[in-house]
Amino acid sequence: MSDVNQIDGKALILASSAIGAGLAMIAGIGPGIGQGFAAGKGAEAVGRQPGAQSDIIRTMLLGAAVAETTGIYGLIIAIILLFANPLITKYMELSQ
Amino acid sequence: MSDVNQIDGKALILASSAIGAGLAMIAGIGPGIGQGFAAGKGAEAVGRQPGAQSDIIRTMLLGAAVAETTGIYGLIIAIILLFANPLITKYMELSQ
Amino acid sequence: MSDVNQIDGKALILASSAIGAGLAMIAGIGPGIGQGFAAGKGAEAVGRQPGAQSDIIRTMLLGAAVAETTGIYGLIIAIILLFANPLITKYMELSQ
Amino acid sequence: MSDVNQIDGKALILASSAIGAGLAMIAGIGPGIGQGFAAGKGAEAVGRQPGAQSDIIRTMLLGAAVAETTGIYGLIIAIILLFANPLITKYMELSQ
Amino acid sequence: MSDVNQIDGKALILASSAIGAGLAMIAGIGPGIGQGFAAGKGAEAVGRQPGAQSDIIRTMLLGAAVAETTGIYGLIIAIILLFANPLITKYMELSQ
Amino acid sequence: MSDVNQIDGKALILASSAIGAGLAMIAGIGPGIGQGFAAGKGAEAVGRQPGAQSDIIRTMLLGAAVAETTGIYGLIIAIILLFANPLITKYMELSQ
Amino acid sequence: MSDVNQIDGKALILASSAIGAGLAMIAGIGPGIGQGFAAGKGAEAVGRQPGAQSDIIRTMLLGAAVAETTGIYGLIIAIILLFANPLITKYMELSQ
Amino acid sequence: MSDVNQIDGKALILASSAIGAGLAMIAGIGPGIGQGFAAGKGAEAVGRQPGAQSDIIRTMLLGAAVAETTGIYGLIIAIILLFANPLITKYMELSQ
Amino acid sequence: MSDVNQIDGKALILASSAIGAGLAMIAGIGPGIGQGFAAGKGAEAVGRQPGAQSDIIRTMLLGAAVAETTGIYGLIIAIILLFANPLITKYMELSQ
Amino acid sequence: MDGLFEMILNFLNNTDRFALILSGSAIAAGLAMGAGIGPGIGQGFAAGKAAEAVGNNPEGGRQATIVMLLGAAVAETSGIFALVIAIIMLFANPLVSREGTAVVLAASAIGAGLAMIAGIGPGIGQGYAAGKGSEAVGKRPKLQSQIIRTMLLGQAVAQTTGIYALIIALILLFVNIFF
Ligand code: NA
Ligand code: NA
Ligand code: NA
Ligand code: NA
Ligand code: NA
Ligand code: NA
Ligand code: NA
Ligand code: NA
Ligand code: NA
Ligand code: NA
Repeated sequence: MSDVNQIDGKALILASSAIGAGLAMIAGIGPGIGQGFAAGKGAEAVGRQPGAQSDIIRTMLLGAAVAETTGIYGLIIAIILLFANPLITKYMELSQ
Repeated sequence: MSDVNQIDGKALILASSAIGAGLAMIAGIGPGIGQGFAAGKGAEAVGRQPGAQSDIIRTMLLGAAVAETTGIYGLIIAIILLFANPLITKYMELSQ
Repeated sequence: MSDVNQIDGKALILASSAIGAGLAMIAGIGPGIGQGFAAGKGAEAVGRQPGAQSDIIRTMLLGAAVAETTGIYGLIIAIILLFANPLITKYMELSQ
Repeated sequence: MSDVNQIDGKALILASSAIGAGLAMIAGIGPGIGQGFAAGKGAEAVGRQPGAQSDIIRTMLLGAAVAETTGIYGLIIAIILLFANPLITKYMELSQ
Repeated sequence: MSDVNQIDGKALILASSAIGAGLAMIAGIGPGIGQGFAAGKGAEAVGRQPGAQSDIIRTMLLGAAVAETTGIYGLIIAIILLFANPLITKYMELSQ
Repeated sequence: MSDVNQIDGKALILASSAIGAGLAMIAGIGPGIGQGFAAGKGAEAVGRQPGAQSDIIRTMLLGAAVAETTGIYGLIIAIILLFANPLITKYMELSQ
Repeated sequence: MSDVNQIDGKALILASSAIGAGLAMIAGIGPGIGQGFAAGKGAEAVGRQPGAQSDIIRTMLLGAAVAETTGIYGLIIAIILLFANPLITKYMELSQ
Repeated sequence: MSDVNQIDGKALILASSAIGAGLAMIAGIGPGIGQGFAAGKGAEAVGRQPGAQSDIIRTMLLGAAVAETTGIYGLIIAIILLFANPLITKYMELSQ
Repeated sequence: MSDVNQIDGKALILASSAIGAGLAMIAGIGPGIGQGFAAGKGAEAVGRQPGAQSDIIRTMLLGAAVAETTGIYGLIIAIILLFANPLITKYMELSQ
Repeated sequence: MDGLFEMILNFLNNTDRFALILSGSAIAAGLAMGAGIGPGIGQGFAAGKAAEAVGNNPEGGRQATIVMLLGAAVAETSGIFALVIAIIMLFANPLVSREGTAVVLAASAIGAGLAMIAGIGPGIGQGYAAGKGSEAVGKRPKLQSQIIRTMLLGQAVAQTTGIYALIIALILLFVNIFF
């Protein structure tokens, strides 16, 4: 068992992973703004053409799904940094 | 019991988790702007077509729910960083 | 009592918690912009259809309430960082 | 086997890779906003000309695909930083 | 063979290259927003004038290609930082 | 030959050059958004007045060329930081 | 001749100059967005009033020239930091 | 004559001045966007009312001059930091 | 006379003042965007109602003066940090 | 421990507490002023809409201008909050007389400065509302009171996240939460 009472390379990598995960989530600003715009235009369009409601909502949701992707990418990178830890794995390999 | 009067690897990881959690919340800018846009367009549409009020509001809320997701992702990552601490768990495993 | 001018693990975590709390509040940019947009569209709509005023305001407030959530999430994370200190609790547990 | 209980050059590079990966994901703000705008305009257009729905959606998706690219670039750079680690390879070469 | 168990100049340059590469990708916010705007206006225009569809899409794609350039510049700088490493080359020259 | 196994002034300057180059690329957000806006308005205008297509596209491209300049400035500064290294030259002069 | 194998004051100032130069370029976001907006409105106006094309383009370019200035300011400050080095000159004076 | 081969207070202040100067230039984003908007609206207005061209351009330039001020403030602060160095003067006074 | 060849408290405060002054100038983004918008709308309005030119310009300038204030606040704080140095005064008091 | 980190730690431990706290406060004052981006954008929007309203309807122009100024005054609040926080840090710094580790108090100042940046949002949003309110009153001067009431209600809602940030900043500056 090694001494955990000082800063070591593992700790530095894991600490930076926490910050990297936080940064990656900032991508979520984009889908939030974009999908909210779509929600507003969708509500406006439904008010004008209630008969086309299902077509409008289908298009809005399809477009919003496309707009979600980069938020998901950010989430995936954050989850990799927090749970899969490929950088630590690499470090342990190199340090053997 | 170890000496907590110096900076160690655990402290560095937990400190970075606090900053990572704060960064992750910044994602909330997006849904705030987007859903506010939807609120404005919804209010405008209801003013124009009061008869379509329930359809307009339903569409607005559906779109706003979609726009909320990346804000929730940020919140979840922050909660994981503050309460589940997978990075510390990893660190303690590696340091045994 | 320890020397309070020396940085130790607890101090590093608390310092980072203060910064993390500040970062989390930045989320408040979003609701501020979005709800202001809703306020503007609401005022415009009331000017156009004074008869629909109560419906317009109700829709505006409902949408604005939805837009508030991510600002509240940021506030909650900041309060947890400042008052509940789960990271310090974790640190003290691990250091026993 | 080398001593992993202190910070070394490998750790610093891998730690910075975590932060670089997080930063790269921020690019995702752009496609999120842009594609959400396209979703909103697409929904509006479908509401106005339901007969042109397939043309509208095809154009919206084509434009959204173009708008996705820089989000993908960010994701690729993040994946390279996390998994391909060219910087560490370079470092190990230079340190032989 | 040199000692890689401490931070040296090479490590600092390569670590900073990881962060520089991440920062350069942030440029991608711009094309993402801009091309998404073009996608939305293109879809709207196609809905209004389906007969002009090919002219509209050609103009949209031409404009979007122009809007892509700064995202590509960011990608190129990131790739140079990760793979061509001119700064390390310079450093090794100066250190001989 | 000097000792490259510790951080020296040359390494610090070159490392900062990597970060400076990354920061300079962020300027590219602007042309990306602006030229994308021009692409969208151009596509809209071509849809409305197909007869004026060549005039519209010429104006759009002229305006977009003007909007590109600050992205190019950022790229030039990044290339100077990565390849011309005037700061290191200055440092070596002063250190003789 | 002084020892360049450790970090000294000159290196710190030159390293910070690299980062300052990168930061200054970020100003270029503004002209990029603004001039792109002008390009879009110019293209739209030319489509509507082809007869006024030369007046429209002259106004667009005049306004765009005004919008360029702060991007140029940023470029000048970056060039001063990279090539004129007034801070290092000051430092050498004070250190004599 | 003092030893310039280590980091001293003067170097730290001058290094921070380089970064402060770069940060101050970021203000230039604002006038760039705003004046570009004015350029676009000016070009549009000239296209609609060519007879009012001189009045439109005069108003656009007057408004743009007002919008330039904060960019100039940033430039002045940067020039003070790079050339007038009041902080170093203060430091040398206090250190006598 | 104190030793200026190492970093002391005074130097740290003055160095941070340089960065604080640079950060404060970033506020100038806002008035730049807002006043530019006012310039654009003013030019548009003058084009439409040349007879109301003086009223339009008076309103535009009044509104722009209101929009300038936060840019002035930033400038004042920067000038205080660079020239009035209340923090150093406080520090010298506390250090006696 | 490695040299670089040892250097940083030694630096932080050897710099005296007042210097650390006051230098953190200098950066924090600069950060707080970033809030001013909001009112600048928002009030500029209001100025543009008011100028437009004056052109469209010179009779309603005076009322439109008054609504613009009223709305813009509301939008100014986040800029004022930030200025007050910055002035407190520069001239009446409560952190220097506080017990506790200097690094934590310096970080509290920076956290307070970061929190104030939230003020960008209310500044932009309330300014937008001021502009739309001004436009609406310019078009229908008779509905002035209803329009203003709606505008102010909406602006009040848009203020909340700016208030949250102010509270967090005040807690960080004045309340002894960590020691
Ligand atoms: Na997407
Ligand atoms: Na979403
Ligand atoms: Na929400
Ligand atoms: Na793209
Ligand atoms: Na481009
Ligand atoms: Na340009
Ligand atoms: Na300018
Ligand atoms: Na101004
Ligand atoms: Na103001
Ligand atoms: Na609110």
